[in-house]
Amino acid sequence: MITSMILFPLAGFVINGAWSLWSARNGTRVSPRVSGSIATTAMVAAFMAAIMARAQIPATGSIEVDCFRWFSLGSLSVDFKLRLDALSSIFTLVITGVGAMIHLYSVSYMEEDEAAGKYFAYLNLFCFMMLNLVLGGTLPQVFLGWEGVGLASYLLIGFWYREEANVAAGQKAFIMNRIGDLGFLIAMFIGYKYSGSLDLTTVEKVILPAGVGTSFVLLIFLACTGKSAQLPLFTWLPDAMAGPTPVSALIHAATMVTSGVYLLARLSPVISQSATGMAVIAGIGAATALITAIIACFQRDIKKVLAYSTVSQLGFMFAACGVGAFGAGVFHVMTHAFFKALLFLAAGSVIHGLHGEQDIFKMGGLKKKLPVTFWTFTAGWAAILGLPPFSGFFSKDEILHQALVSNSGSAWLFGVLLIAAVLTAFYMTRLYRLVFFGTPRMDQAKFDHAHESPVPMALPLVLLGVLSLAGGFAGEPVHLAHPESALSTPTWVIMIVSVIAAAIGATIAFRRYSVSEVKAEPTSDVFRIDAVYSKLFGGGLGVIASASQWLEERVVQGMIRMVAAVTDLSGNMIRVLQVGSAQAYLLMMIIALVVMVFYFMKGVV
Amino acid sequence: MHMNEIIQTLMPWLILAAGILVTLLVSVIRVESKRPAQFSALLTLVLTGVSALQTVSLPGEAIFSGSIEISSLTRILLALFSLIGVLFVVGADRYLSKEKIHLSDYYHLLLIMILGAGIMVAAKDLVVLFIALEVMSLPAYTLAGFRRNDSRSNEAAIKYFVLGGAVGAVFLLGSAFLFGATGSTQFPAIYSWSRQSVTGSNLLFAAGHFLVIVAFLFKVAAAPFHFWKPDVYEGAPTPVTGLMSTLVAVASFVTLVRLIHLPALDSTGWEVYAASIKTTIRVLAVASLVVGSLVIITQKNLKRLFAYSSISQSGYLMLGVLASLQPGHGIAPVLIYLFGYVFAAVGLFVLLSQSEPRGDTGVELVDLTGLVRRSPLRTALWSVLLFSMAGMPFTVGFFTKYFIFISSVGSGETPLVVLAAMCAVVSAYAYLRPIGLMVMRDADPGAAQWGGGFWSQLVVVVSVILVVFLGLMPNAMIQYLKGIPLIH
Amino acid sequence: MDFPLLAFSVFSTIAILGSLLVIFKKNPVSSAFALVLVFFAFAGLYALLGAHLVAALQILVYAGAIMVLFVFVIMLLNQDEPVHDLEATGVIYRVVSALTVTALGAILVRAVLASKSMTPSGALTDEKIASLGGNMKAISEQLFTDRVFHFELTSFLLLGAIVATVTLAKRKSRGEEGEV
Amino acid sequence: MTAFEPWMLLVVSILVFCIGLLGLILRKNLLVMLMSIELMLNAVNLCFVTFSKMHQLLDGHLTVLFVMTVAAAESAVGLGLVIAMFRNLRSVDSDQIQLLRD
Amino acid sequence: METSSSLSFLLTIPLLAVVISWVIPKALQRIYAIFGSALILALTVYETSGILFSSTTEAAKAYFVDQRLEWVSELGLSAGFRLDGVSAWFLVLSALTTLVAFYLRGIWYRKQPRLFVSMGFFLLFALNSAFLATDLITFYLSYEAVFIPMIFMVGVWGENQKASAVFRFFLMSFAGSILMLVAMFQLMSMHHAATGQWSSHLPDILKVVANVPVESLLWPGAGFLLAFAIKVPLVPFHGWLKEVYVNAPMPGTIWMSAILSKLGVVGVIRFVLPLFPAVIKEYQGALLAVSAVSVIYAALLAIRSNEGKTLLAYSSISHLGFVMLGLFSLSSEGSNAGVLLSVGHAVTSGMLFYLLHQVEERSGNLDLTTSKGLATAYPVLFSGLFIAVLASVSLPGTLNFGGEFLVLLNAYRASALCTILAALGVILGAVYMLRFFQRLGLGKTGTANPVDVLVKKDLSLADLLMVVLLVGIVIYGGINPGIFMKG
Repeated sequence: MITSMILFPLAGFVINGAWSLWSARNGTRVSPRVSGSIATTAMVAAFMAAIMARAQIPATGSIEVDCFRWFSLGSLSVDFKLRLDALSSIFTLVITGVGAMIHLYSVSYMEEDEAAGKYFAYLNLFCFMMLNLVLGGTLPQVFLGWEGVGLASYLLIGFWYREEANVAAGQKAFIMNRIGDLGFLIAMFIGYKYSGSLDLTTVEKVILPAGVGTSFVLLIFLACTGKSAQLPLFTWLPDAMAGPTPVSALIHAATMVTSGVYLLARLSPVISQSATGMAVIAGIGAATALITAIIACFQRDIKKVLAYSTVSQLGFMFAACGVGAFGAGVFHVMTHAFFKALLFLAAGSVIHGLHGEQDIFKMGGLKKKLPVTFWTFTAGWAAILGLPPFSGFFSKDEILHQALVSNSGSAWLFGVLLIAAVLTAFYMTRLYRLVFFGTPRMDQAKFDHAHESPVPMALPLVLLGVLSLAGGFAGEPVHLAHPESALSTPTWVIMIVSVIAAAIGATIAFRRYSVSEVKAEPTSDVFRIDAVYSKLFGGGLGVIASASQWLEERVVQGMIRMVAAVTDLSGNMIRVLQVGSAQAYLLMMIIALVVMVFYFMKGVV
Repeated sequence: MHMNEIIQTLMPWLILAAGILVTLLVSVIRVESKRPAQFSALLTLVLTGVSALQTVSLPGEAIFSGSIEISSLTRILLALFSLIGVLFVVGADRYLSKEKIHLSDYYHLLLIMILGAGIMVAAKDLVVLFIALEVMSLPAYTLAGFRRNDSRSNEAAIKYFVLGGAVGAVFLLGSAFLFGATGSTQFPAIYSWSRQSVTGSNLLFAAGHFLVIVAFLFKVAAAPFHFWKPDVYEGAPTPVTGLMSTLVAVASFVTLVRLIHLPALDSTGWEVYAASIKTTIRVLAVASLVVGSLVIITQKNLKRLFAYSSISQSGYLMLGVLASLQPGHGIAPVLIYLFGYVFAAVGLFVLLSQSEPRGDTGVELVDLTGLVRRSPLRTALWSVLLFSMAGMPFTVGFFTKYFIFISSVGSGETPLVVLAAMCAVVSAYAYLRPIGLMVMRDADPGAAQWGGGFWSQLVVVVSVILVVFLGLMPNAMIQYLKGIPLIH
Repeated sequence: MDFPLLAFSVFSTIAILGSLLVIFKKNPVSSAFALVLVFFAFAGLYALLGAHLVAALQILVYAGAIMVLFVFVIMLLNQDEPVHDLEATGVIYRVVSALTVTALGAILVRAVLASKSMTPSGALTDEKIASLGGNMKAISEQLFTDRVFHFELTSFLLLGAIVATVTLAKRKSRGEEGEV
Repeated sequence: MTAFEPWMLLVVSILVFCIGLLGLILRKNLLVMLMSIELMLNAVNLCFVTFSKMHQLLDGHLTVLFVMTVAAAESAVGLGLVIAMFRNLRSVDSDQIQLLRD
Repeated sequence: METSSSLSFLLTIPLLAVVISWVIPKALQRIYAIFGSALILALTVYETSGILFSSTTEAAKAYFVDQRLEWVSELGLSAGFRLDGVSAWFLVLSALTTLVAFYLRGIWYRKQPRLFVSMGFFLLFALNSAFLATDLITFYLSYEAVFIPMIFMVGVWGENQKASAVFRFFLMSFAGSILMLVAMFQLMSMHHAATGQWSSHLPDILKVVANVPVESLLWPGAGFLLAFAIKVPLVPFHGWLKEVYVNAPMPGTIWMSAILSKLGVVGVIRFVLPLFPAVIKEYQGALLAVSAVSVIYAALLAIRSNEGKTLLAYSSISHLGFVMLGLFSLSSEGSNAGVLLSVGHAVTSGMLFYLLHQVEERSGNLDLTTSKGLATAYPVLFSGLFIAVLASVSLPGTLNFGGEFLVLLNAYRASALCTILAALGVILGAVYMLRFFQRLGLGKTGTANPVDVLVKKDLSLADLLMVVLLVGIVIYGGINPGIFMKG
């Protein structure tokens, strides 16, 4: 059952991939409907398998399926095996479930695209890799998924590769992920060095020496910052919005970016050993949550707002992990998957309805035009704000609570997260208000042409809306995965504080953008982080590369040229003696003879 | 010893001597044609070679009161000289006609030269050695000036003669000193004197020994006694250059080795002396290698290029000499090197003589451009021979260097071997550049035409076959030459 | 001063001065005549050493034959005029040459002086030679016994020299082109 | 004043040898150069005879006979070369023959 | 147990192919070359199948073959060959590379095709002989013999700067190999001194070397290492590489990058590691550092390259730096990982250059500064290229991943610092390879291209077949890399 779960998307990938390649070669087109159906079917089947597999998990423990021996060398042997337990089960359900819906949505969304077959192939590839990531029984296999989703992400961000910007965004994502992957790689080496194995079951239990433990945790977390777009490696995610919107929903909101949380949760026994490491994780998480929330307030592009929001929400999750509340983190992953996917898909629906318009200052008054979108978006909006009883309320509340009360929590952490929550409410409401209310700020023609999305797009919206509304009540199974952090009864105080915080943010935003004439705000990269990075890393790499080039041309090639020149020169210098006069030769020979015979006789006597 | 036995022992030399007279006679009888002299010379050389090879395994014998010693070394060398002679009689035919200097004198002088060389390597007396040296040299000077109407040929001959004369005097002075020090000019007497002499610190002996060695250092053009070589090579007619580079070089080098081994260097009291000799040879080796390989890459004229090549060959050979000074090491590395070098050099110089005349400037690198399209076979022949010169594997040049290097490493001269190896790399450039020009470049408009003629091409092919065959199957040659002792 | 020393002084002074004249005389003919002088001085020195045969041959071969050859060629080539070739060379060249040759001379003198205390390896004293029938007889005997190979080899040397000289000096022949 | 001893002749012969060598190096006239070579050979001859005397041997004398022959042969060939050169260049100056050089 | 005839067979078949190539008509040379090399590949796989497909190293050992033929007995020279878990794979690789190189169409089948084909087969022979050699001199000779066809490749069918490229390549390699020869002489002299016999057979030498103090082995070891450092190459001995890669015709480049560089790898595994364990141990830190620096430095140069072949040339250096890192980790695991990565690099770079040639044929040049956007026009070609790029950046699931991963894993135990440094190359690899792909394939179709750019066809079926074969190996090796590690 587990095996079939990952084989379905693989099959979808192979079929769609081969088909689209073949037709590309012959210059024919792949039917988006057919290929979309294949892909969606594969995902639905995988979802079914995930549900069935879920049922098979014993109360405590896991199911393991050994597929084959991947590689072995000396004392190391790495099997390709799948391991399903409560934690991975949640992720598989989210991946396949949300994934299936987004596939369905895409069938309609990508109808016009020439390369839809390729698109679905990539999407299936992504799901296959993502499932590998969460089901992998060994670290290399997790790494396979880890890099695999990065690849899929690269391909999908740069899906419309004729635009240089898209390609650049994809490359940025891939490379920043690779920086993180380096951490993963080295963490694996450390794990292997100390546990003698790369099996998750072994590595999980390994006790690392203090310093090594911290570096292990930090390296793993470096991997997470790459994949889950945390400080300092978050800047790729907003750019990743260059991809088709369903991709943003699936990969860059619901699933891939949360794999960092999965990894931390998966390795929680090792992670928890290092207090320093945990503190760093919590601190970075909270800082990311705050900083990106601030940036989100200054965005105009609907998808960028959501992207920064995603980063911010991921910050919440990491803050939770950092204080030891892995369960809360994973819980938020789930609820976030529901509402953020919903928000993205709804945004996609808006963009689709407005034929590609993404600037929220050129929207407005779409409530009537796009009713289904509006209502489902409302559910997502409520969920992210944490209004009860929407799903986000439960998970966010849990995180805030843990940040305050857990052993490694503190008032500071709580305060930062709370401000982030206020800002979240602000920017989401700003978005909500500007898109759906007020007067339309676009051409009348465009407004008139705005239309609600077709059923295949609306259906996932509705389903996800329902999940955003009700998903919070599924908290219990999440915590089964991490019994040590059982759901604590939320204290009323924190609940009220968090709701009030959301209310404050929302009110400010509503007030501010209620005026009839909304003044367009310029987009602002508040902290200029991207610019600094491109100066620092782009420039730095450039400098180092230039230095190498200089070294190569001047020193390495220069040395070769110098050897050649010196050889030639000394040859010519010796040649100078060849003056052509026999008597001069005789003289030189006699000089040599005198010198040599002198030393010879001196040596002899 | 009975006269019969002497004749028996000396048979190859006697055949050669008789052949010289016969050749002189036939060319006097039939003045209008060169063919009888050519044929007679060829026959003489073949008979000499065969006769030398036939008796090659006989034990060595000193005859004429120890004036010369006929041994397997001298016989095999005489056979080699005869082979060189045959190849240059056959191979030079077309060149001589082309240059309009086809005189029967070429064959006379060639034969006398070979006789001188054959006796020089057998001489056991410094005076015999000197006379034989002159017997070899006088025809060599003359042949260098054989293109009598060409001032370059004159120049080469006179330079060769003046320097050769001076060096002959130096040799003679050295012999006089040795005579003064030991009371004899005979090798065995000098050798046994050194055994009995308590110390090697006899200044007269040292000076004399050094002077006779220097004379032959000049002959083999070991730097810094090499200056004459490029000029003479360039000016002399190409087959004569070939003769100098093979016949004269081999005879001189063997003699040089014998002269170095004149005293018993391993006797007690001679340690310092032996060490000084070794240092001197090291210096010479380094100088020859460096000069040869650094200057060779600047050369554009092929004859000069091969002159510097032979200077660096002297450097490698010096390594072999050093190894031969080590107790228990023979001169096999030197002999093998010389044989291998000769086989390639004969082919190279005959090939070089195949260019059509383009003034009196000799063959330049540019004449080789694009040869592969004009004459693929000739390109292949060139390539194999140049590969051998560069010491590339599967040619005899590899094994000759191999043997020199490994015996030097065995005698603890590794730093010198490393230097020699680096020089081999540098000079490899000079050897491969002609190949590059032949294969990779289009023909220059000024490039010379090439035309061989059957016989000279045959000589080259023979040389190439020898080079390749010995490059693949050197065992017999090595085995044979290894067994040959140096005569003292 | 005893006779040998006197004779030595005279002859060797003539030899050395003559040699210097040979190389410093501007006219090749003068050089040739100075060379004859040197040959005679050498003959005297040989006689002083009791080498009568050598002394005789020195006169006959060198002064008699070789010098005639030289003078003949000088005349043939019209070289009986002063040449100023010595001045053609640079001062540095001349100084370096002189110094080098002086150094060589010093070294060689140092080497030959080492033979002052040498013990004779032979026993052919003047008396012994006289008892063998004199210098000439003793030499001839050795020449045709021990040195017979040298002797025969010399014949080939002369043959080679003849062929060589003929080749070089003869005029145009068949198979050869060009004005000679 | 000391008596005459053979080694004195050795010094003389070295001096003559060196003078000959100097002439060979300095003079440009080929004929004089050939004479210089003769000087050198003569000096060696003297050396041989002197050593012969010192060793109480006759070998040196014999050697001188051969050297004389060689000197004669060499002169003949040398003069032949000079004549050949003179035919081409109308000169016996060694400065005229510096065509072959690097 | 196989008989030793299999070894002679493997060596003589390519020589036979050389001879036959001279009687095949010019027009049929390509067909002959392809079928000939395919046949040789099949025969090689068949003859070595015992080793290739046995499940464990232990099981494979039953099929190892030693062979020794007398040659120059006077010098103790023999022709010694050994077929084992390492050489078997390299034999297969050299046959495969030859097939790939022959498969390419180009000027070499129009200008002197006979020479090209015969040189290719001769190269195969020389390579096989070098990979199998267990005799020092046999190895040296084979190692040098490889030059001959390479010089012809570059010299006859090369680009503008071919002459200087050839000389630089030859002289630098020759300098290295001749010093190796001197080192061999030193070892042989040691053997001679110890036993009184001349021998160049590796097992004989090994016996003697074990009793030789480390100091005396230092210079011989340096000689070997230098030769291989130039051949592989390691920074800073790579000065010849770029010019040769760029100026060589594409088959030459494929040979050079895919298989010639492995001569150094095999040399280190066969000779350096067993002969000089103590020396290497002493200088392990430096050697690891040099390898790591090679990785980084070459990657940085690749980032700065503006020409396709140049970029791939530097990437080759970078990858081989990883291989050497594995070898110098001084564990059998590290060596095995190095072999695995070598195989991976051979297949991947063969594929990259193969496809690069297709790109060059279609766009006329490989300049990366002008936008091309060719993927639109040639989706299949660029899909293949993309897979090659992925393999080159060692994405898990491709052949290279296992190698690079295991190399780093083992190197980490030897030196964490060098490993981390080298691992930075993983990031840089992504930077330059993605840039490479982007510049050629992605973006708007450039105006800098010749007019007929988009007129040409996408990959032909025949080319597709080759790409599929290579992709198959890459993926299969990604799933089951263990098959390549039998050392």
